[in-house]
Amino acid sequence: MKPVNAVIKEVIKETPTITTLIFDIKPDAIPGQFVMVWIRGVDEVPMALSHPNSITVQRVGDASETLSNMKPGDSIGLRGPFGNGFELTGQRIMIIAGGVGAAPLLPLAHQLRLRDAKISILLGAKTSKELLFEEQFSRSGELKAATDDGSKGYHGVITGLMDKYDLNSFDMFYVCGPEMMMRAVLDMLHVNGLENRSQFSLHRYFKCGIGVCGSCTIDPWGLRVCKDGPVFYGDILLNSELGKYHRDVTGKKIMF
Amino acid sequence: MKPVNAVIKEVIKETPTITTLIFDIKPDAIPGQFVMVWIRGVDEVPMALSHPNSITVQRVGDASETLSNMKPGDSIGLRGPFGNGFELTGQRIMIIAGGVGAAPLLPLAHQLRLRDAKISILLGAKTSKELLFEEQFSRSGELKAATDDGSKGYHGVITGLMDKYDLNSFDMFYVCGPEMMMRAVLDMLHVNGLENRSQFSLHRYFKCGIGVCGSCTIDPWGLRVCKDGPVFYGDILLNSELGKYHRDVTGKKIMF
Amino acid sequence: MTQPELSIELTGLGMKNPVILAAGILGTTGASLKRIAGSGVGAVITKSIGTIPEKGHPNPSLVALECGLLNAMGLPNPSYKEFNDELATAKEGDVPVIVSIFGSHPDEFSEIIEGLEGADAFELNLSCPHSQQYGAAVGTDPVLVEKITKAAKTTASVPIWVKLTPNVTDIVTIGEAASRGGADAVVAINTIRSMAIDIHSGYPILGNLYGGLSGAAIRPVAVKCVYDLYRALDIPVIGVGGVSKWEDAVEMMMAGASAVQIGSAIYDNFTIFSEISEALFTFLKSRDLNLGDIIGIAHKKVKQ
Amino acid sequence: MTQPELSIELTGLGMKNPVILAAGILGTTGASLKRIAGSGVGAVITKSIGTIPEKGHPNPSLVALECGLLNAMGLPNPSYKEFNDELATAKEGDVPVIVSIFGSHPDEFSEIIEGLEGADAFELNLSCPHSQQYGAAVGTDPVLVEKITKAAKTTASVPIWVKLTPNVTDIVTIGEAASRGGADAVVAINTIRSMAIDIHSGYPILGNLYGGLSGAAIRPVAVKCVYDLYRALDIPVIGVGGVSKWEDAVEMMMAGASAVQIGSAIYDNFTIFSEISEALFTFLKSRDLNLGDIIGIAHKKVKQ
Ligand SMILES: Cc1cc2nc3c(=O)[nH]c(=O)nc-3n(C[C@H](O)[C@H](O)[C@H](O)COP(=O)(O)OP(=O)(O)OC[C@H]3O[C@@H](n4cnc5c(N)ncnc54)[C@H](O)[C@@H]3O)c2cc1C
Ligand SMILES: Cc1cc2nc3c(=O)[nH]c(=O)nc-3n(C[C@H](O)[C@H](O)[C@H](O)COP(=O)(O)OP(=O)(O)OC[C@H]3O[C@@H](n4cnc5c(N)ncnc54)[C@H](O)[C@@H]3O)c2cc1C
Ligand SMILES: Cc1cc2nc3c(=O)[nH]c(=O)nc-3n(C[C@H](O)[C@H](O)[C@H](O)COP(=O)(O)O)c2cc1C
Ligand SMILES: Cc1cc2nc3c(=O)[nH]c(=O)nc-3n(C[C@H](O)[C@H](O)[C@H](O)COP(=O)(O)O)c2cc1C
Ligand code: FES
Ligand code: FES
Repeated sequence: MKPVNAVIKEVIKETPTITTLIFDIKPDAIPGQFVMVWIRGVDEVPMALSHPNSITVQRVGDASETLSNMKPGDSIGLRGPFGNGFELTGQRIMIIAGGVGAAPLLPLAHQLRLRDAKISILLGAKTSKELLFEEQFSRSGELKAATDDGSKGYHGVITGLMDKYDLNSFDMFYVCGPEMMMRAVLDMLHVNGLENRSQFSLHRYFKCGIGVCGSCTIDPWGLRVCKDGPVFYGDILLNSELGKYHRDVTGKKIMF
Repeated sequence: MKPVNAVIKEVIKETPTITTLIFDIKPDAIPGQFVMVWIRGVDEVPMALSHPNSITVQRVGDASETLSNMKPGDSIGLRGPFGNGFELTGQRIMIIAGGVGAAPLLPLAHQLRLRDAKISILLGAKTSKELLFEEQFSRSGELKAATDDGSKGYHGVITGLMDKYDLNSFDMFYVCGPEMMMRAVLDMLHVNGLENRSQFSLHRYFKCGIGVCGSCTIDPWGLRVCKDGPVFYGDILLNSELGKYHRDVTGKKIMF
Repeated sequence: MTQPELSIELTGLGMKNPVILAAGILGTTGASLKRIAGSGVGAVITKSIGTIPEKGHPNPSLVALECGLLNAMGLPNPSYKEFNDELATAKEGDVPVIVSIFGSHPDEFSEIIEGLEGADAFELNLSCPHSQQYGAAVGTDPVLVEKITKAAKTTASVPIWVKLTPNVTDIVTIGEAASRGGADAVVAINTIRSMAIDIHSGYPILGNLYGGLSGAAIRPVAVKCVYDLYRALDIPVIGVGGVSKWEDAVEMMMAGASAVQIGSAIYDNFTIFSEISEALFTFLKSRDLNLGDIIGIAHKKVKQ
Repeated sequence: MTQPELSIELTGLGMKNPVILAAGILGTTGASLKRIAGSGVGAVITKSIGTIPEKGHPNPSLVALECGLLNAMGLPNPSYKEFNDELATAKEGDVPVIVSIFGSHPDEFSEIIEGLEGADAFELNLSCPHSQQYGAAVGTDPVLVEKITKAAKTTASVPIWVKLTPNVTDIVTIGEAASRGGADAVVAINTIRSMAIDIHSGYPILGNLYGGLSGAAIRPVAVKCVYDLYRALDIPVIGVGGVSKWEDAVEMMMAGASAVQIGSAIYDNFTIFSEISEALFTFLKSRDLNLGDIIGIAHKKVKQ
């Protein structure tokens, strides 16, 4: 399938660094699936769907910068949706989102809510202005924020906030955020023997996006983040490279 | 679709020159459709299906000779079924078959019989021994034979036999046989204004069999015998090349 | 919003749209060509015609695979002498009739051109991949391509199109040779050398053992050839290979094709010519574009 | 009825079946190769490795078309120095690991071969169609092909396979050059030069503008290449291109392939390797045949 054309309908500045682009088509996706977003003449990068018809982009480099500057009427190419997405299960749910990692978790929260799940959302960011989707998440459950600088909510990392809950009372933990935060969450769940009640959405360098080229595979089982993932259960990740190293575009290991 | 393998189960000598090969598969066909029969290492030629799982071959050259000599266990390749087949319509039916032209008409007779049509079969051949499917046709209707040498039935050409019927009382005429016989039948029907109540199954040189190459097209409308036919209504054929000329394998016109 | 204009002038031939019947597809008889002429094409091309009658390769001569057709017709034709009648009939259709011709020596091309009356243009088949002495057998040699093109140009009073084979290391070298020889346009591509085997018996399926692949399978290859030729040559490029939807026609034109030819796709769809040209019209209209705006546009998008 | 034997010895390598992972498919990391090794393949081939780290072409680097995949990865790799670790991990899988390597000069091939430890064989990528200085850029020149093969043979103590490009006028000339250079086997084919354009914008889709076509679209082309090479050469031919069903593997072997490689088809089906080798077993068994009975059988069916 060639990239499908998507026209930007609306641009929402979510935070100083994060922008949501709403387009004119709704790829038929489940929460946690991603699209390969082609910014013509620039690059093609993976992005989670933050609503059925949107992506939410953090500015970090060329592609995300160009996306962040798009105006209604501009268009992008979309391949996908690809990947496995989250498995929706459980009634007592904890959603743990760090930074732009909130993007794939928002549609998940909506869908879980429709299933009458009871949801606690732990939303982390560097600073209060960078808290993403705070209001939208609140509609699906009880939200607690954590900021590195203490400008809102809990002052410190998100695992500190987790400490305040009886983790054993949750059926499922859904996690997405910076890699070191995900590793910390996984380790903490592991201490409680809960890794198999958790799903993590991972990031790796994607080229093909469809499970053929191998650039996104993770050690030690060679799982493809783009096709076998991006969502993996915690027990699968426990002894993996997560939080230890990843590979750059050449395939070279880069330590975290 | 690559040729499908068909294994010969049974070989029936129908007449001194005509042989039926029954194979192990039943192409999903309607009466009048044909298959491209691949005799490996020899040739590929069009043949009507004479039963859901058979072809009936008259020995005239290399390919048909090889087919006629096949034994149970031998196999051939089949592409198809292709072509339009007969339109089944009418209650008072006349089937006019000459020589091996009886082959596509036999499954037609069976199917019309299932629809409770009243069928008259006019079966022609050079000589009594060459009358094809005499007994099988008789099960579907009232059969009259005509032979060139008078060894059985009416002595003379099949149009002579037609003369003995009130042609206007028939809803549909189905015709297949040597080209000059088909032209004579068509002319006779035309005299009675009945050409649009008749369907003829034509023969031309086929290469592709699927309507692409153009070797089987007939003048003056460029209809493809393999794809728009092989069955055509009489009114379409009236002012056509039928009975006047055909084209050889190079595309050169050959007068009849 | 003005209406987009589909009619084009291609190497001096006026055509009501840029969608052309490819050579060797339903082009055996005048009547068949006339029928296609009436189905919405901009022009028709005949079966390739030679100096003497040819039977072509033994059957099977065509097989439909998952992604295209594999054929080895073997250039059956009754020779140009017998073809004059067919050509006269074809010309009763209201579109230009381009006669595809083949030979192994420049003189043969001249002989055919002289012997055929009424062709609106000639397309030199220097690209059929399954002939021992014709087509790609000559079309892979730039020296011969230039000579044959020159001979044809000298003899003909109508445009000369040269049809190229993709079965070469560099199609641009061959296109340049045609251009030097004076070609009015190049046509790319003919079929790609291919083969299919019957696994029940081990026999190659085609009577000729191998043949040429056409249809959807080869479109990306054709697009690349057209793109490269457009960039290198100053004469029009006509795109052919796997066009079966209007989007394919647009893609081919964006790569640089002034017009497209359609062959295999007629297998599924006899009304393809009018469908594609109508959809092309709608596409252009919806974006307020003309054909000229899309031809070769892919080259402008690229930082060289 | 005896059981057919699927295990083969190919250029001295013992393999439990003749179904091999093609180069560049899930071959970036040792762990990925080890995973595939456990999924029923006879052997695995790594991503192509060079002398220095390469980022590859910009994204998009792959797009799935109707009939195959179009890619221009651009040989991303961390260089052989970084790859030794991956190779060691890959070798924990229980099948031979063939390392695909590329370069633009014979010395570079020697350098890589010397620098990598534990490869069971090397496959020389003289065929990637979308690199300026590597792959087909060298693989279309028989002189260079012979030189590179010779250099590799001289350096290596393990078998050398040479992977060929179909983007040449005559693949047999290149296969013969590899054979003269001492290749233990040739592998045919790499992808076919191709392009796709986005009709919404006119942009070529791939970051590199063009790339190589793989998958079902190219199988008939690969079968013909394998057929021609088998006839011309005395060394084994390994078939690759569009194999996605067991029937395709049989067809490839009947054309002359001693073994087949599979790349693109993994896109739809991760369990393809075991499926194909099991079906191959069943096919042979039902006919009381061995692999040797089908390899190249198409050549025997033909009246030469
Ligand atoms: C499954 C998945 C879902 C994602 N969802 C989102 C999302 O919803 N919102 C969001 O803002 N970001 C998301 N990302 C991350 C996003 O892809 C990168 O931020 C983006 O590619 C950066 O590109 P750039 O050109 O702006 O930055 P660059 O300067 O090119 O690179 C900055 C960093 O971005 C990452 N990156 C660059 N290109 C790619 C690539 N092709 N594949 C993966 N990572 C790359 C690398 O880690 C790189 O170091 C997701 C990544 C993955 C794998
Ligand atoms: C739609 C259709 C259905 C047919 N059904 C039957 C049938 O049921 N039984 C039967 O015996 N015959 C049938 N025929 C005719 C049959 O195809 C020819 O008799 C056969 O091809 C002869 O081949 P050969 O090699 O034996 O003879 P050749 O010596 O090769 O040729 C003898 C004559 O057979 C015809 N012929 C040869 N090859 C072809 C070809 N590729 N396509 C069409 N005609 C060819 C030509 O008229 C030729 O002059 C049918 C033909 C068509 C078009
Ligand atoms: C059955 C068939 C016959 C063909 N005969 C000719 C021919 O006589 N001369 C020629 O130049 N090309 C011939 N071609 C090639 C087509 O003109 C065209 O270049 C090719 O099929 C690619 O286009 P397509 O994919 O639209 O079919 C033939 C193709 C087919 C399928
Ligand atoms: C994504 C991708 C990456 C590839 N990378 C390489 C490579 O690094 N080296 C190589 O020799 N071939 C490479 N190839 C070519 C394949 O090994 C194979 O020759 C080709 O894809 C045809 O086989 P297939 O149709 O089974 O995929 C690559 C193919 C694809 C699709
Ligand atoms: S990005 Fe190619 S396999 Fe995941
Ligand atoms: S046989 Fe090819 S069009 Fe009829």
